[in-house]
Amino acid sequence: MNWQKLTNAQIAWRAAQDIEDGAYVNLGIGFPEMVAKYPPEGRDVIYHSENGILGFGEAPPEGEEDWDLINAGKKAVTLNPGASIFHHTDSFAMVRGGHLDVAILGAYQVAQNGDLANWRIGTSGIPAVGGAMDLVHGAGRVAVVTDHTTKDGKPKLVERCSFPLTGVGCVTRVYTSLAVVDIEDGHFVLREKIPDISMDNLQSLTGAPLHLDGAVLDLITPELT
Amino acid sequence: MNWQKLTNAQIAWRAAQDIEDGAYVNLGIGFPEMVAKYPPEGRDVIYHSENGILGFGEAPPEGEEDWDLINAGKKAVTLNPGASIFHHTDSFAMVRGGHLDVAILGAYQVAQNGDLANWRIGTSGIPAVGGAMDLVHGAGRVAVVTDHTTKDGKPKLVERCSFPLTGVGCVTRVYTSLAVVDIEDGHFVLREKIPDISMDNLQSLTGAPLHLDGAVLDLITPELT
Amino acid sequence: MDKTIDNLDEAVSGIPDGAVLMIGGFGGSGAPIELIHALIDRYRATGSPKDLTVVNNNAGTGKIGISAMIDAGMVRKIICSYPRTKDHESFASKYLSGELELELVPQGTLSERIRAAGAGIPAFFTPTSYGTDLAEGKQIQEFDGKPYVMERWLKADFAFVKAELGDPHGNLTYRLAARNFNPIMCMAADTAIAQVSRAVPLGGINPVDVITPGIFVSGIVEVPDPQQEEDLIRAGEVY
Amino acid sequence: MDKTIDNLDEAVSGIPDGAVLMIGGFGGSGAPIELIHALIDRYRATGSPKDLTVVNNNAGTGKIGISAMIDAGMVRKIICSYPRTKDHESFASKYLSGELELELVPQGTLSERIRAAGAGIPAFFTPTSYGTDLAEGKQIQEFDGKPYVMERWLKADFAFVKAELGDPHGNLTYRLAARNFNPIMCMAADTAIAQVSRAVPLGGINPVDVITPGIFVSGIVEVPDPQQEEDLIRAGEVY
Repeated sequence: MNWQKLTNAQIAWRAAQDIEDGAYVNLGIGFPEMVAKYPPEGRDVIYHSENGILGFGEAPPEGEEDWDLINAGKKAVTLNPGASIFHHTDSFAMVRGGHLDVAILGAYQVAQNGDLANWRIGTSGIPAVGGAMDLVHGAGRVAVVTDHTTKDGKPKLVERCSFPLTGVGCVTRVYTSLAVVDIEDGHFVLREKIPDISMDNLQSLTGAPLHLDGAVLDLITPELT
Repeated sequence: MNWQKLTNAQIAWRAAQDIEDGAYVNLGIGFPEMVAKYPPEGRDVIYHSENGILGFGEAPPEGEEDWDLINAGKKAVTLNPGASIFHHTDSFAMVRGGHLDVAILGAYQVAQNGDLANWRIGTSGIPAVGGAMDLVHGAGRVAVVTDHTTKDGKPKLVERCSFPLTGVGCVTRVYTSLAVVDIEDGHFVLREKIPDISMDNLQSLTGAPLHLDGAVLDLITPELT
Repeated sequence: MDKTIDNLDEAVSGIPDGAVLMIGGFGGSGAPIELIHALIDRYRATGSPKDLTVVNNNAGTGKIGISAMIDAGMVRKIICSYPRTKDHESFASKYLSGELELELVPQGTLSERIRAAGAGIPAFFTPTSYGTDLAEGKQIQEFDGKPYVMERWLKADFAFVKAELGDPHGNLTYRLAARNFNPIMCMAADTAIAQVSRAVPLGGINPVDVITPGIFVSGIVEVPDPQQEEDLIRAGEVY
Repeated sequence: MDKTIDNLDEAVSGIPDGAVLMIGGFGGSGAPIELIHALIDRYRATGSPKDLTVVNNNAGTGKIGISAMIDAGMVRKIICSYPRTKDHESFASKYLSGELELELVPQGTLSERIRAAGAGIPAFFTPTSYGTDLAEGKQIQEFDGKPYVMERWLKADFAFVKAELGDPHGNLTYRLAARNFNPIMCMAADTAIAQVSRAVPLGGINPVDVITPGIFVSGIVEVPDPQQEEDLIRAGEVY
């Protein structure tokens, strides 16, 4: 490979650039939470947590946690001015009712028709779904941040998900370690790729055809690890 | 007629005697509201208002009304210690969800199967339903306070309602100006009557058979006008 | 992010002809009189917005507020539970003459339909109205041996509400029982505009005291010392 | 009316074998640890209640709280959205061996089903889980051209919640995000028992600050300085 894929931090940075000023945003637990570290200068973003918080801020210093104030990932958070607290059903009313502008989630697989699989691999072991199946409905747009392939090199952008689905036709944009891909009319449409990878190589790491619709921009991010 | 029917105040007094200590009660707008004037000594009753109050109290003195604090009848009220305020949907969750112990409503007609008609007479004019159709569902018991007959002497306790229904099979007890009547298994069961009226006379003023199940008690109330 | 709107004229400027407009309040409590009257001013000046569908518990009382909207000729349809208030002449005359359409909804069903719209629930089942004229034509289904009526969500393009405190993010609190329909209408409308008796800076409302989180609110406009509908009606005011 | 219960033993005394028990909290926030542990004490002393169905967002973490209930052998079934927390050995071992039944519900559907039970809504439609394994066998219906899944209410016999203030009528407030599932579980249970960090007299909570009106609560028991689940887990406590 004569290219260097983006780090998770860089993927998160790129996803953060698309969040509009004043947006209400839910970030999935784990990797997607990193998006909150890179809000573009001057943009006000309000983060939603499933357990009933709007407007939470950074983690408190270690030792100063208040465990009655945690996010959906059960990490201690703080409140920004203008925050509000509500119960779980009101919280999911915000989600399901279409009040969030953006949800950014992780993925095992994303299909070219927008299907998302991110809650379990196969049918053995202990299943756990959390809020993922709710979050794919209702947000103005549902984006995914993910490595472009699995650890053993298999495509995560696929023709059709083989893992159990989280939602049908819900994802509209995928930020990967190699590219930014939109989902339109049942196709992957390549918008950006890292400069060093060839189209052929990128296609070979992608499980369904990458369509073009206008220029493919260079995907360039700051150095972030 | 060699009997004197009960006044509305006396009917309300009788209905109030059946309200248990600690009960959550909704009183329909108008005549049923009088029930709140006669709580039996030592019983704590918490009144619910559809517009989002539990635990409201008496009207404030004239001139001291706060029009942000009204009941479902749009009359100014006060708050008792332990009151709470909530929005309309939470308020009807209490109603529909079966959390009220008693609802006491007015009636145009009550049928022997418990059907209630209390929202409109016929189909002309301006219809208005308010919370009546919700209140007949969910309360532990739904009782009616009413004159035994209409102003022109027609029975209000009937075989089958001729006016548009508010609810099906919902009423379990009727407090009238002449009697206390339970509704059981599709029948009127006479529990109490004013001493001076004969069974025959009472039956002739009732639109469906009055069944007996044990003793019929004397319906005696204080002098109240 | 600052959702503050400078004045009432601007607050009501976005509402187009034919809009569905939810108006909060129950009786005079929580009724956004100044927003309503600003909208009437706009209609009188411009002829717009007209053909409105108004959602409220009632259909106007006296000669102010929703009644004045009806009198002005801006309203095509009312969705409410109880149009027969003490002084409902404005509604009555146009309804009985067929100029004004009415959709009558039981009060609890009305509030649940509004909440469902805000919560992304397109339909739900309720025991309310089963076996009555108001269930006609609706889907009936039994659960655990009991019949229920299916009701649809009720969405709006705009909502006008009256709140006590409001901050730049749109977080709101309400005075006493002025809460009523206001919080759920904010949830159900694409654009909810709140008149607030006091605009406070961010942080001016304790997060646990927020009743309507700002995500449900598009704009707030400060109206200090707002009029109380009940006082206007008792004074016989005509707008 | 005084819903105050003298002590934890008495607070948990009414729960029979086979009961459906909702337990509030999300992670450590709002988790009624003292009520749970009192119930475990009762089970250890008497062998009852057993065969419980527990409703919570998770299925226990560490060796305290719900995990300790599972280890004690009181639990037959868990209804939750996310049983795979960081340390879920107690659940995992009994689930994988088939001793423990699991009903997995998306978190928003779980909370809406609980709220529906409290609100007398036997069923509702949601977009959540459409087209997934979790919609299998459920009624599907289209509204405005979009498919939705019908979900049923979820009722409980009992609920345990943790609140901050509680008064003799059962009115409750919650600390910060400790609110989460607690208010809706009070609504959905026949009998909701709240442990409150501070019992206050009637009038001790401003009516507009009440989060759970007392009508949804059957009993309160004061537990001053309650334990925080997260602290116990971090300290490696075993109950």
